[in-house]
Amino acid sequence: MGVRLVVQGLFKNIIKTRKMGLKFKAGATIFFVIMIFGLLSFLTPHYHSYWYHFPQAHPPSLQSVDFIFGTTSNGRSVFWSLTNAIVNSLIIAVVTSMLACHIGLIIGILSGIKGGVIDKIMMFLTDSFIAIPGLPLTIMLAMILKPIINLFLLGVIISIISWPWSARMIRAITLSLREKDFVIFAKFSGMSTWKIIFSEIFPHILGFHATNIINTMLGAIGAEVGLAFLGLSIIEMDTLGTMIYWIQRYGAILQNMWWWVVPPIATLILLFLSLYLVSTGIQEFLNPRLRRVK
Amino acid sequence: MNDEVLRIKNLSGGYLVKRDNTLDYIDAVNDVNIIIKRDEVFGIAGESGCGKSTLLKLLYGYVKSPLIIKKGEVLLSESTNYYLNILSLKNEEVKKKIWWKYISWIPQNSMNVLNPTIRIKDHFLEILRMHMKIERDEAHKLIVEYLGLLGLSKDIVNAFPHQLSGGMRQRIIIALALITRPKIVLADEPTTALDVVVQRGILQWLGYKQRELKNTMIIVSHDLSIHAMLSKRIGIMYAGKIVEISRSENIFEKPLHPYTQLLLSSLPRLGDKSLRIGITGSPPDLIRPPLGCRFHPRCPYCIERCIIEEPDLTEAEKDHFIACSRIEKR
Amino acid sequence: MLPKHLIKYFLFRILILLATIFTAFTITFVILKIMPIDIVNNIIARSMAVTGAALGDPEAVRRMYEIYYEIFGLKGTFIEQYVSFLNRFLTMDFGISILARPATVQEVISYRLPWTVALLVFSTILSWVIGNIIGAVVSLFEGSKLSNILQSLAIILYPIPYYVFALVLIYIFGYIIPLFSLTPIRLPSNIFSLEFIITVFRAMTLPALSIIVIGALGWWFLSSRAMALNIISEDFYLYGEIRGLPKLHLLKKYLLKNILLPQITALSINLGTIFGGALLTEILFNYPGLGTLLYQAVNAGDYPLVLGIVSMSIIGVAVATCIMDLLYPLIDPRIRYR
Amino acid sequence: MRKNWLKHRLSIYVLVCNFILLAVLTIPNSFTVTAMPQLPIPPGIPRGDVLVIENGVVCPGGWGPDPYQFNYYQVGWATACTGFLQTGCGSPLWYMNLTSGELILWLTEKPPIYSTDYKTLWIMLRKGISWSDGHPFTADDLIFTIEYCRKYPELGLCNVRITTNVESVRKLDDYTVEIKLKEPNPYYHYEWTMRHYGWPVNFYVIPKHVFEKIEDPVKYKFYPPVCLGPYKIVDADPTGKWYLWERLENWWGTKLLGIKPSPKYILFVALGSQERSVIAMANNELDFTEFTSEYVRIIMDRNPYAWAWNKRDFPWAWTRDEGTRELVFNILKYPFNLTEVRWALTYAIDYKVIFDAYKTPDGSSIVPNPLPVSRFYPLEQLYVSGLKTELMKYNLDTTPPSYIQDYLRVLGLDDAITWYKHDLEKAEELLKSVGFYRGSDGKWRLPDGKIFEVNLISLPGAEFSFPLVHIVADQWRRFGVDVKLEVIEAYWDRVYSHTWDVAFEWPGGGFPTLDWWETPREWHSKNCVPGARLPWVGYIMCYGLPPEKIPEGVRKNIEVAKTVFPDREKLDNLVEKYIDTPPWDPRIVDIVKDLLSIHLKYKFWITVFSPARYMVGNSYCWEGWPTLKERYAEPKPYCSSFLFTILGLKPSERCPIKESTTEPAKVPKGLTVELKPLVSEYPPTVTPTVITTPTMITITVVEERTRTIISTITTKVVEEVPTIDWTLLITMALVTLVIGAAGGYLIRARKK
Repeated sequence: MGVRLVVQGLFKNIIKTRKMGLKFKAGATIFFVIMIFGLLSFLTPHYHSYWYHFPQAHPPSLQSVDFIFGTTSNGRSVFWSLTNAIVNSLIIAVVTSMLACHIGLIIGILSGIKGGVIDKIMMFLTDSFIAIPGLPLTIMLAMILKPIINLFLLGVIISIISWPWSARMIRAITLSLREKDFVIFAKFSGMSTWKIIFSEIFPHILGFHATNIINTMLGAIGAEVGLAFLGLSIIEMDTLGTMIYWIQRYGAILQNMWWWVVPPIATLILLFLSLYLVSTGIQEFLNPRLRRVK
Repeated sequence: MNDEVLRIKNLSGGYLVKRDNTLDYIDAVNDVNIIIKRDEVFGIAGESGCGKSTLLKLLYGYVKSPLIIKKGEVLLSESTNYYLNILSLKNEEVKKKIWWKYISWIPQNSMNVLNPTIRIKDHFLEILRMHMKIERDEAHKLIVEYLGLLGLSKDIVNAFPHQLSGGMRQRIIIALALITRPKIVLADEPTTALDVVVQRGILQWLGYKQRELKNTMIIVSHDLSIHAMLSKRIGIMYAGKIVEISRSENIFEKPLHPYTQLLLSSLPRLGDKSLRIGITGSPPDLIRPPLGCRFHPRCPYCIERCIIEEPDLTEAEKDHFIACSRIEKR
Repeated sequence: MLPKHLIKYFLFRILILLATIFTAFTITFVILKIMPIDIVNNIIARSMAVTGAALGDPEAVRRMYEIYYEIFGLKGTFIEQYVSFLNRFLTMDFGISILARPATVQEVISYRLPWTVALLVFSTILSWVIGNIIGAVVSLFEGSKLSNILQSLAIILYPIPYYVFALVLIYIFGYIIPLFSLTPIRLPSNIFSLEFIITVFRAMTLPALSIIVIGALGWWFLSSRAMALNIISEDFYLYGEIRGLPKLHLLKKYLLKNILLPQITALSINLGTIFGGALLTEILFNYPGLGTLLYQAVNAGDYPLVLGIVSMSIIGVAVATCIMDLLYPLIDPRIRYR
Repeated sequence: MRKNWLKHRLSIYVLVCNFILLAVLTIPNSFTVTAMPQLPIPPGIPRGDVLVIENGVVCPGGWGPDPYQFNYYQVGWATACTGFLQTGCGSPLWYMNLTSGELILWLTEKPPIYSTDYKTLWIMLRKGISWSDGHPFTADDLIFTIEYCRKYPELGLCNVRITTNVESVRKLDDYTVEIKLKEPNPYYHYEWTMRHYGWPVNFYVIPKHVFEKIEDPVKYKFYPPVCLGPYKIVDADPTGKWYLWERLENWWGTKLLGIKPSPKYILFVALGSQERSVIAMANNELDFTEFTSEYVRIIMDRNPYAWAWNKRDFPWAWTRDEGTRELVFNILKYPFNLTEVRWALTYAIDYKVIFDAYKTPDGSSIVPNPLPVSRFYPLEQLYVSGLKTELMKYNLDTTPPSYIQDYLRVLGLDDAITWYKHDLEKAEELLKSVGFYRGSDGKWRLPDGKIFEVNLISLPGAEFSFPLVHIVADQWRRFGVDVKLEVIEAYWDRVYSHTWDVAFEWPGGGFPTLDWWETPREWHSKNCVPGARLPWVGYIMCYGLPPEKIPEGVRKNIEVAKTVFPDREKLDNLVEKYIDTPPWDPRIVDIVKDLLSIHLKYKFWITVFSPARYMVGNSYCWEGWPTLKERYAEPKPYCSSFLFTILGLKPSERCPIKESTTEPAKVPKGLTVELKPLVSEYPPTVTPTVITTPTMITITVVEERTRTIISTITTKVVEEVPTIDWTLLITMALVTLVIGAAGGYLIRARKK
C-alpha cells in the first residue's frame, strides 16, 4: 500500500517539477562522459593486468597515458584500472537490471492482472524473499558460487535480492491500472488477458519499468561494491568495488595516495548521480500523463 | 436601504504561465463589472474555460501564483456606505477577516475535498476554531446542534469522509460553508460530481437554505438547468468577459446576446423534439484573445464592427445588460 | 465482537504470515546447505594444521568427526537435518552455536541484540522523523532557495554508497579530529548515570550518523517530499487552504498526517529488518552488533547461528508486514479490510 | 546583469564550500588536538596503569563470539582473542625461549626426564605453586588433565591426542608424575611445552578442584578462569570486543621466583581492521599490535613513539617467525604429481618482485627462503648453509641484487643463498619435457590439448599470504599458465576437500633447536591408509603409492594420478629414523638434511620466504619492547610467549601511573636451561640421583653477527611527520569540488 502511494507520489511529483528535463540532460551528460571513459578500456595495453609492471605508488604525471592517474601500490596503472572497472561494473549492473527487472515485471503484471490464487502465491513468494535479509543472502550465494564466479554470475546473485521489490512495485501499479476505465473497457470489449497486458497495461508500466531498470543498475553497482568490500567480488578483475577493496587493503587513504583513492570513489558517486538523474529524467520523459501536461 | 453586497469594478485578472522560456499571460477575466445584491442568488454561466472559476477565485480573494490581478476592485459592502476592497487586503488579512466571516466557498468536486484522514466533526471544528474562536467543547455541541438543524443525522459527526455517500458529502460541504452564516456564499460548480437525482435534491436543499438564511449566493456552473432552478439573476460569461446579465426569466425567455441564444438553444427542453444545434467552433485561446468582440469568430451575426470594436456592457432593457455591438446599435 | 469476514481475513493473513516465514526459512536453509562449508571439518582441520602433529589413529579421528557432527546437529541426511532444524526453529531454540560453543545461539544473540536494536531503532526512527518532516516542510516552500538546496543535497547524498560516507566519517572524526574514540567501549554498570549516556553516545554517534544522514536526507526525504507534493495538489488540501486554515494546521493535519500513513508501512518493514543488523555499517565501525556476528557466522558456516539470526530477521520483517497489514485499516480510515 | 551574477554564484558556492572544508580540516590539526584516551577501562584507572594490546591476526574476525568461553579444550579456538595465552593464564609446564631455543622451567623444577627407551616420561613439578584462587597446584592436577581428556571423547582433539600417545599416567609423589607412552617418543614433552601458540599446539594443566565438579564438559565455560599466570581476568565485554586482566598480587611467581610484572592492567582489544589499529596507535590508544608492510610505514610516519623490531632504525621487519610461507602442490593430482611441472612453476616465480612488494621504506622485507626451514640460528647454519652445495644444483640465483644480500647479512644469514633464479627458459624446457606445449594464444596446454589450469587457494585473513598469492598468480599467468586464484574464508574445509591444485600454507619452518619440526613425522607411507583422513602436509605420505592405497576421502573428490617416486622407501626409512632420534641428539642433523634433500629434489612445496612481520610497540606509555638489540623475547602479540614481552616492560614517564611498578620484571637467569631433556633409566623419585647420558652437541654454530653489521647498511630516514595532512585535504577538497560542481550545476539548472 505504502509502496503504491510512494510510486504514485513520485509520478505526480515529477509532473509537478517542470525542470526535470535538465536533470535528465545533466545525468545523461555525466553518464556519457563516464561511458567514454569506460570505452577507453578497449585500448587497455596487455601489460595492464600485470602486477608491478610500473613503479609502485607513483603519483600522477603526464609522461604517458599509464601514469595519468598515477599507479597503485601493486604497480598497476590507476587509469586503466578505472576504465576497466567502469565497464565491468556496468556489465554487472546491466545483467542484474535485465534479470531482476524483467522477472519482477512478469511476476508483477501476472499477479496484478490475474489476481486470485496466482496473485496470492506469487506475492507470498515475493514476500518470503523480501523477508530474508538481503546482504547475508548475497554473501551466502557469493560464497557458494565463488569457485565459478564471473561477472554474469555476480549479476545473477545480486538480482536474486532485487527482483522482489520490482515485482511488488509493478504489481502495485498494475493493480491501480486494473481499476482504470480504459482497462475495464478493454475487458468488457472482450479483449484477451494477454492483449490487455500488452496493449493497455504495458505501455503504462513502461515508464516505471525504464526507471526501475536504471535504479536497479544503481543498486547493483552499490551491492557489488558492498560485496567487494567483504572480499566476495571477483578480486582478479577490475571493478569499482575491487578498486575500493584494494585501496582499503593497502591503506591507500592513510598513505595519502589520493590519486588512487579519488578516481574510483568519484566515479562511483558520479555514476550514481548520473544514473539517478537519468532515471528521474526518464520518468518524466516516458510518463504519458506528463506528456499531456506539456 | 442599500441592498448592494458586492460590487465588482473593472476586474481583470489572469494567469502568468511560463512556456518555452516565454512568459504568457492568460487573460481569464477581463474588465468585469457586476453588482450583486443582498439575498440574491446570482448565477454565472458559460462554457468551460471561459473564466468563471477564475472570477470566483478573484472575488474570494484567493489569489495565488500563477493567478494575478491586473486591475480592478472587489468591493464588499461592510456597512451602509462603507466598501472594503478585498483585493487590497493582504493575504493573511483576507484569510482572517473575510473568509467564512463574510464569504464562504462551496468547492467543486465534492468527492475529494474532505481530508480523508480526519473526521467530519474535525472539519467543522477547524472552521469554528479558526474563524469564530469557539472553544473545543462548545464547538462540539454547536456542531451537533447545527447538523441536527440541517436535518443531518448525528452519527455522521464521527464518520470519516469516505464512509459517506457523494450526496451526503456535498451536504456536509454546504453545511460547512453555511455554519458561520456568511453574507455571501460562493459555489463553484457545486454539484458536478453527482448524479442527476442527487443533484436535484441537493440543489433544492441549497435553495431552501438560502431562502432561510437570506444570504447572497453566487453560483458558478456551466449547467444552465442549475441556474434555471436557483439563480435569480444570471451573468453569462464568454472568454473572460461578461456578455449578458439579467434576471433569469429574461435570460431564459428572451436572451439578447447571440452567445446566450446559442447556449440556450443547445439546451434540451421538455417537449421539444427539434435537433439541438451546438455552437460551432471552440472557445478562443485566451493568451491571444480575438480583437473586437471576443465572440465574433463564432458569431453567426458577426458584422464588421464586431471585429474592430470591443463592445461595452450596456443596459439594453431594464435590468438587462448586454455587451454586443449589434444590440447597442439597435 | 468482530464480524465474521474480519475474523476470516485475520486468520487468512496469519496463515500467509506463517507460510512466508516457513518458505523464507526453507530458502535460507537450502542455501546454507548448498554452501560448500563444512564447519566441523574447518575447525578440526585448522587445529590440525596449527598443531602440525600427526593425529595418528584414523579411527580416533573418524570418531572425533562423528561426535562433532552429532553435537552440532549436522548428522544425517539433508531431510533429517532439515527436520531437526525446523524443529529447532519452531521451538525457537537453535541449540549451540558452533563458533561460540558452548554458548547457545540465544545467548550469543542476546549479547549483541541490545546494541543492534539500540543503534538501528534509534537511527531508523530518527532518520524517518527528520526525513519526513523536512520533506513535508520543504514541499510547502517548493521552488524556494531552501527547497532547492535541500533537494540538491538529497540527490547528491542519496546515491553515495554509505560505506564511502562511513569511511569519511571515520577518518574525519576518528583521526583528523579525534572526537570519537575508535576503541570499543565499556558500559558503566549504572545505566542511569551521565557517564552511561556519554559512553553510549560515543559508541553510537558515528554509525548512527552515517545511517541517519544518508537515510534521512536520502530516501525518506525524497519519498516524503514526493508524496507531499502529491497531496498539495489534491482537492482536499486546496479546500483546506480555501477555508483559510493556518499553515501549521495544514502541515500537521493535512500534509503530515496523509504522508505518514504510507510511510509508517515503510518504517515498519525497516524496523523489521533491524534483527538482521546493519552488516556493512557494523563492520566498518567495529560495532558489536548482530550484523558482524552474522557475517562471521556465514563465513565460518555456523549453521545454527546463521539460521538463528536470519530467522529472527525473517520473523521480524514478516511479522512487521503482517501487523501493518492488519493494523493499517485502523490507522488509515481510507483502507478497508479486503 | 542578474544572470551574470548567477553564473558566478556557482563558482562562489563551490569555493566557499571548499574553504569551509579546508578550515574545518586544518584548524583542529594545526592546534594538534591531544587525543584523550577513551579506553574501555573502569573509571579512575590512569592510562599508565594499562597496557593495551591488539591481538589481531589470529582471532577470527578479530573477536570471539562468546567472550565467556575459557574452556580451551573444547573444539575451536575459543580463547584465541581473550589474552588467556598472553597473560600466562594458561600456563604450560615449560616455555621455550624462542630466541635461544632454551627451555624455561615454569611449572616444573627440571627439564623433562625420559627413560632410555623413550617410552616413559617423568615430570617434576615445582613446589609451592598455587592457582589464582589459592588452591595448591600438584601432580593431581596434571594427572587429572590427562584423565579428563581421555575420559571425554566429546573433547575431540584433546581426547584423540591423549589416547593416541599416552598409555597410562601415574603419580609418584605430590610433585612427580610418570607418563607411560604407547610408542617410544622422545618428542613427547613438546606436547606440554609452550612453543609458539598454545592449545591446540600444546596442553595446559587444568585445575582439578574446578573441573572435577563438572558433569558435562561440553557445556562448561570455565569463566572466570582459574589461572596459573600473573594476571586474572577482571571483566570482559559481552560482545567480545575487549578483555581486561588485572595483576595477581599474590602470584606464586612473585613469591617463588621474584617476578612481578609492571603493568597493573592489561587490556586486550579488538579493533577490527588495520586502519583502525593505525589510527588508535597514532592516538596512543594502543600499545602493541602487528601491522602489515603497507600499514607499518603509515604508523611509523604518524607516531614518533612507534617502535618496530629495531626501534625506529633498520630493520623494522621481524623475520624470526617459526613458519615459512609455502605454496604446496596437490601432488596426488595430475599434472602436479610430476616433479618437472612443480619445478617449472618454481622457476616461473620472480622472488625479487615479492621482496619488493613486502619492502618497507627502511629497506627491510621478507627473507627469501629456498628451503622449508626457518632461517635463523641454528637452523640457518645447519641446514640452509649446510645444504648450500645441494641447493646450487637447483639453479640458485648467484647474482642477487645487492640490497637483498646486504639485508641478509644484517640478519646474520648466508648472503649467498637467496632463491631460485627467475628462469622462464628452464621452466619452459621442463614443461616441454613432460609433453606440455604452448598454444597459439601463448597459454600452456597439457599433452592431451587441455589448457593447463592451476587453482591456487589461499586464506583471506592471513596477512602474509597477501600479496604473495596475487603476485605468484600474476607471474604464472604471464608465463602462460591459466591461474584461478581463490581467496576463501573457509579455507581449511576447502583444503580437506582436496579439490585444489596449489595452496598457500606454512607447513615448513622450525624453532631454534636442532630438530626441524613435526611435519616430516607424517611423511611416512604408513600414514596413507584407506580409512585415514590425510593430515595437512601436502600429501607427501601418499606420494608414489598406488592409487588404491590412497584414502577414499581423497579418491572420492579427485582423480588420483599414478606417480613414480623412486625415493619412497628411502624417505620412509628417514622418517622412521627421524622419529626415533631425540631432538637434542646431533645425529638428527644429518637425518633432517637428507629429508630436506629429498624434499628439495622433488619440490613438494615451493618455499617462498620467511615472513617479515612488523610487530610495532608504542613507546609512548610503555617502554622496553623487545628489539633486535635487546632480543629478550619474541614479539608476537597473540602467542603465549608474549608473556615474556609483558614481563620486560616498564612504564615511560609520559603517562600517569598509579599502581604499576616502575621496573620491568625480567625472568631470572636460572629458570632457563638448555634444551637437553634428561634421560634416565629410573623414575626420579625412585632413585634421586639422576643419571644423565652426556650427549653434548658437538656442532659449533656461528653466533649471529647482527650487531656488528648494522652500521654498514644505509638506512632510510623516516621523514618528519607533517603537522597538516595536505594530501588528504586535497583529496577531500577534490571530492567536494566534484560534488559541489554537480550540485552547483543542478542549482543553476533549476534557477534557469
